[in-house]
Amino acid sequence: MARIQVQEALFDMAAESAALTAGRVDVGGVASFLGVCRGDDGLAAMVLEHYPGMTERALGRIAAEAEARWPLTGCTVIHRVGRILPGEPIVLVLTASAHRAAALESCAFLIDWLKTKAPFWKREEFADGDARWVAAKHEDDAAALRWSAKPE
Amino acid sequence: MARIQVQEALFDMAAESAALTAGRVDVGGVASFLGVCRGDDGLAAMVLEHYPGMTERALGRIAAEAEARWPLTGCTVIHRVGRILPGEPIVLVLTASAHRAAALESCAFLIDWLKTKAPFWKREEFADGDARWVAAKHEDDAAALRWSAKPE
Amino acid sequence: MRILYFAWLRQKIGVAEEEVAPPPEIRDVAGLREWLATRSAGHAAAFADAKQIRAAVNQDFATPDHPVAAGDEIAFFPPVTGG
Amino acid sequence: MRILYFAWLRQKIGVAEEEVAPPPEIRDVAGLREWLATRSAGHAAAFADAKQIRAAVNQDFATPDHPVAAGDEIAFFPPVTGG
Repeated sequence: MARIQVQEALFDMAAESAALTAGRVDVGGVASFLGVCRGDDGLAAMVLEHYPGMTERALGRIAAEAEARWPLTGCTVIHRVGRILPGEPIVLVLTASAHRAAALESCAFLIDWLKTKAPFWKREEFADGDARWVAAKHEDDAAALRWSAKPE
Repeated sequence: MARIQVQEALFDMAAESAALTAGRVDVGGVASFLGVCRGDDGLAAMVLEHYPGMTERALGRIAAEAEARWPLTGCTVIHRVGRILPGEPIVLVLTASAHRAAALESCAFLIDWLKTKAPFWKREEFADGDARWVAAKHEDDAAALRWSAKPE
Repeated sequence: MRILYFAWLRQKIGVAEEEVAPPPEIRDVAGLREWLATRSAGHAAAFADAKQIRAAVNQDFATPDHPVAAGDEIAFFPPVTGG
Repeated sequence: MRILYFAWLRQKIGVAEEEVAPPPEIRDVAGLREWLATRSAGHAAAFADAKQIRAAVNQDFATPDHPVAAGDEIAFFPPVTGG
């Protein structure tokens, strides 16, 4: 069972990683991806809105799909919501497996799917007072589509 | 310039990750791979030998190759040597970039190349007193070969 | 029927959620969307470009032909941009 | 010429390094390996299966035809198993 968290608070990456190996000796690798808020074009803050209830459900399904495709010993997805400053983390994906390829591939899969299949919306606020909703990226759809066939 | 460390001591994954984003707002993602010592078949400890001098040189070249192939904002490789117990970390690879694909791909590249191009040797010690040198894996060579052509 | 709006749909409509009782001929997501668009100028503006709108029925993504019924929780929102 | 041994080559030979002065006809890694194999029973055992042996000259991986010369640091070891 994956650990899914949607929260405003910052998270502790080392503690989350350690939790996937604590008390067990069958883990050979832990892959992670940390998404960070960039400060492009004078961005003052990113405000992340989500759909409480559906978000956790969607993240749980994405994680279950990863667990069905790869032999994972553990999986953690933490996504922040609310106001996030440039340089702060937005999302953490961690996958653990006996073998590194399963950990690395499932981690990439999770972040790609999460970008197109979980109900989050980003609003950018700029130093000059402007604000705009971030538009979905075609490249994110393409990245998610890479995984539509089962891996070999 | 990548940060390369070969050491007996444990390392602090969160501090290493934070160092790649500290004081900058151009990082969009940090990918990492943590290799962990499995306790298969009654393994008591893994003893890692290396070639001081050449090891750092080889890791530096592998990291420079990653930096040449992907637009990275930072790259850290820490490899432990000496006696490592089941459940303990062996190696940490961290890559940071403005874009997630570059971070994720370069992280996978680094661990694949490191496995076949850096002078480390593992000796397994078992609870019953047996010991054996780990044999190189054909699958590691195959994984490293995936990267022999430049990425698209 | 409980309707939720997110992101710029919520902003244009001015409320995050509302209870509605559409007429019985409204049977799917696309029909509901067209019916909701007639409720106010804000609704019309929010639903103006159907290509920019996604929907969920009872917290699962739903296509325009997905059935809707009394008691459902139905959400409308732009393409997602998390991660 | 400084020779280093690692992993099971070091164990079979019994030393981690040695200074050697091979005859002038020893000009490459393969020739050096064959010459070293004649130095003791341990050397012979360590170098018995050339397919299992890799080399580095001055801390870079080197193929069997790589030249060797006085003053070089040359290492012999099994295929690497780090990571």
